[in-house]
Amino acid sequence: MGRAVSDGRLLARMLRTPGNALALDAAGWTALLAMARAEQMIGTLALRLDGLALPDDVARILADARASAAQGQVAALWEVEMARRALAPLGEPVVLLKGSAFAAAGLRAGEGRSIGDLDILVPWARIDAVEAALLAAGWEWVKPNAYDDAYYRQWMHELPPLIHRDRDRMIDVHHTILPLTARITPDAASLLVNSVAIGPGVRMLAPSDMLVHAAAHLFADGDLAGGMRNLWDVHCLVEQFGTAGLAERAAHHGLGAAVARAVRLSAALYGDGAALTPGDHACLRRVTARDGWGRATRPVTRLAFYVRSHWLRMPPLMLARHLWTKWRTKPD
Amino acid sequence: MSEKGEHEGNRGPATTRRRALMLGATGAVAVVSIRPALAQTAASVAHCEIPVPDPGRAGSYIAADGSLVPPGTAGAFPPVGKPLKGEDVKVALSGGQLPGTTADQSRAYTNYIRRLQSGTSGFTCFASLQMPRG
Amino acid sequence: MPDPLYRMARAEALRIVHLDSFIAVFHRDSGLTHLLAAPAPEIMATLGEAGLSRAALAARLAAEFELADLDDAALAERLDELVACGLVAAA
Amino acid sequence: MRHVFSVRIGPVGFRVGSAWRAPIAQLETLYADYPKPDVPDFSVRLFPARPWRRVIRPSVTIGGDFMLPDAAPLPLEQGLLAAEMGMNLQMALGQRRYLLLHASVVERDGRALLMTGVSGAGKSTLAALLAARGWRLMGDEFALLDPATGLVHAFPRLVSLKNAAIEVVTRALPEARFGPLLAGTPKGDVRHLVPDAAAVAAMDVPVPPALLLFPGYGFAAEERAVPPSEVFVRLTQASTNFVALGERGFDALARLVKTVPARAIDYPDTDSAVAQVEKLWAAL
Repeated sequence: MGRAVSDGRLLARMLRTPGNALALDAAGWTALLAMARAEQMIGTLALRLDGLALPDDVARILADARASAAQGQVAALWEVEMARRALAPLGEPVVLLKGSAFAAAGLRAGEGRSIGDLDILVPWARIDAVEAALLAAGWEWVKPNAYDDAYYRQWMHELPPLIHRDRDRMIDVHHTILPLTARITPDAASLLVNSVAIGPGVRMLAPSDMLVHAAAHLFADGDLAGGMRNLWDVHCLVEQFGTAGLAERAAHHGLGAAVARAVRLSAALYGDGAALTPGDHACLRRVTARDGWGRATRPVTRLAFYVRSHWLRMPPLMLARHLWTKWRTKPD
Repeated sequence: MSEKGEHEGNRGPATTRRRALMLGATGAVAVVSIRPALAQTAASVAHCEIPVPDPGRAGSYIAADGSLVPPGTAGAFPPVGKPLKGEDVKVALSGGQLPGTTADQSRAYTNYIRRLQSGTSGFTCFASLQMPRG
Repeated sequence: MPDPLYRMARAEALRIVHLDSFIAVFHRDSGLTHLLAAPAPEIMATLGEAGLSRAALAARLAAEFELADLDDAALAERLDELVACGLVAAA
Repeated sequence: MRHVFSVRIGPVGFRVGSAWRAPIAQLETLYADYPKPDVPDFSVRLFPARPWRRVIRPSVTIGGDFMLPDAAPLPLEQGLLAAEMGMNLQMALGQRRYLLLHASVVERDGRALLMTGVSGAGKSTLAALLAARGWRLMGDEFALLDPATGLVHAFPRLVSLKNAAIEVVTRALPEARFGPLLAGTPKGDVRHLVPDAAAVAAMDVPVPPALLLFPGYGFAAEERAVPPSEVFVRLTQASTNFVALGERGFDALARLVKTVPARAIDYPDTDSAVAQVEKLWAAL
């Protein structure tokens, strides 16, 4: 296929240095596009490669991807507006997290990005009022399964997911950025206090807090699913805002190690490289476990990170009970 | 939807008569929103078992609630429709009724249109894809 | 909200196409399409971007049209529909 | 991927990767006349849900760039149908250039006739029978409407004939090429008709739509004009990417609804349907 590397690093190389794409042959393009789609990064890639002299069929596919990403952002930003309208009577600003924040604030990390659910952060004390306002404005529970609901309420850092009955879009209401059971407890109150206004009634976390959240989402509670997109977010945030004050902020939330790893890995994938620990290499193997057909590869690595993510999120006894309940109620 | 200008014109110099407007009883829906097709969320896929709306059989009449009934059913109206022109915002926003229809006929037609919209858009395509569900 | 002001979406965000007793409206801010039957278009046009309270709207509609059935509950429901789909904002 | 096939159908290129040889061999023979894409728009994957399913009671899971999470696997004998469904699914979930309408399309004198409606309304059968009478088959599953030009592009995939239609069409097109008879599929018996060489040769020629039909199979012959708002809503029901295309989708649909006459026709049998269609076409 002309390219020695054929896992996620092929996509990373093109995002880091778009000019590399000019050397791709048809097979190389085919693998790159399938990989970018599987990692939900085809809009980002299409924007990075905009302006290059590309083969006609590739140019057409990437132009469609840019139009699709743009339309996706219109829908995502409309969810922000409708949430703002629903919560305005409570006098509660909408503090945006992740993709919605990047797009709403026009950050580099949001350019061409596909945005899934709307994630917002609300004070713990106001979560019931926010829940009531959203239900009144047409959102409904996605999973009316009692077990998940009780589990969410008690241990998770967010309400069970809600979906809007007409627009079919999901909203996740967080009151902190890590599950309550995780050993690390970030300072949710200061996340809100330091948040930055980006429009009337709409705010985002302070840049360093955004980086801390991105790292927490990846390493402290996640199984690194969507890791390539998440690390691209980290890369863009570091490029746009730098890392001044980041280490102190990360330490304040008890996420120093996770943030340092996120910065190292994003530099390794998309930046100028970094000295990596053995653990970093394992994470990179998991994040780039994707082939030219868009298939998830390296099943053993993936399983290891899946178990690790649950381990991080809950103490052993609860993990056993959770997996047992899930296994028993799983429809076969 | 007739253009207001057209009406006044052909009725000569008489004072402009105010157009009738029905607010509709409660429950008489006046907005039909086109829902996005299968959103990326798996949740919406699970809810995709949507009844197929009855095909628009040419001969049927439309009952008051918008359902299709055999032709000639009491209280039902023959389907009717004519494309109209005019697109600037103020004129376009001037509502109206299907030409040659009564208010009841228009309301029955509105309900009929609303019924067509059961479920997400694009679902006839998925029904046809008939992806066997696990 | 005690007595909200209902405002129409920005006119330049609306693409309107005449159909028959319906008009099709594409709302650029939401990317969504809505079909409106009377009295929805008339209510939107009367509210305008500046906006009116429900009471002021009722008075304006009564002046401009022959309302056979001016019923506050029905008007409130028509407004709620327009607010739910995003074409009207209540503030 | 062990076995790979690629094909360009109309303006869209596909590649199909499969863990088994058989479906790929069938695709190669049936799509022999079609061009190959350089870089395909979409990838489809046919794979066993579990490694042992490749050999023991092999069952084909349909995957690709876009997937429905809860689609059930098909037996290997229906691998061809799985590939066709996989390509349809990529179009339904991933097409972002053309407004996709669930409709069959035939062309005569440089203008297109679109037939849309719920499955089972006889669209594919009618399209195949009209092709037997000299119309050019442009597609039996999807109409591709170009928002920039308002023209319809052909998407002449294999025509999937179901149950009774198989007999009707094989009789009407004795020298056409057909795929194998697939019995006991989720849609009953299925057999694929290969579009003729002329349809494939002309598939890159887009044409303006001239008539939109809502056929209703199995009712007494009847006809009515379909009001614009009904056409509009019915077509959003028949389009999986109307909302995803945003304003371009709205413009394309509004233009179609405002400029192309639309008729609902009921017909008791296919012969009277063909007669009704040709009468309507002549009256345009």
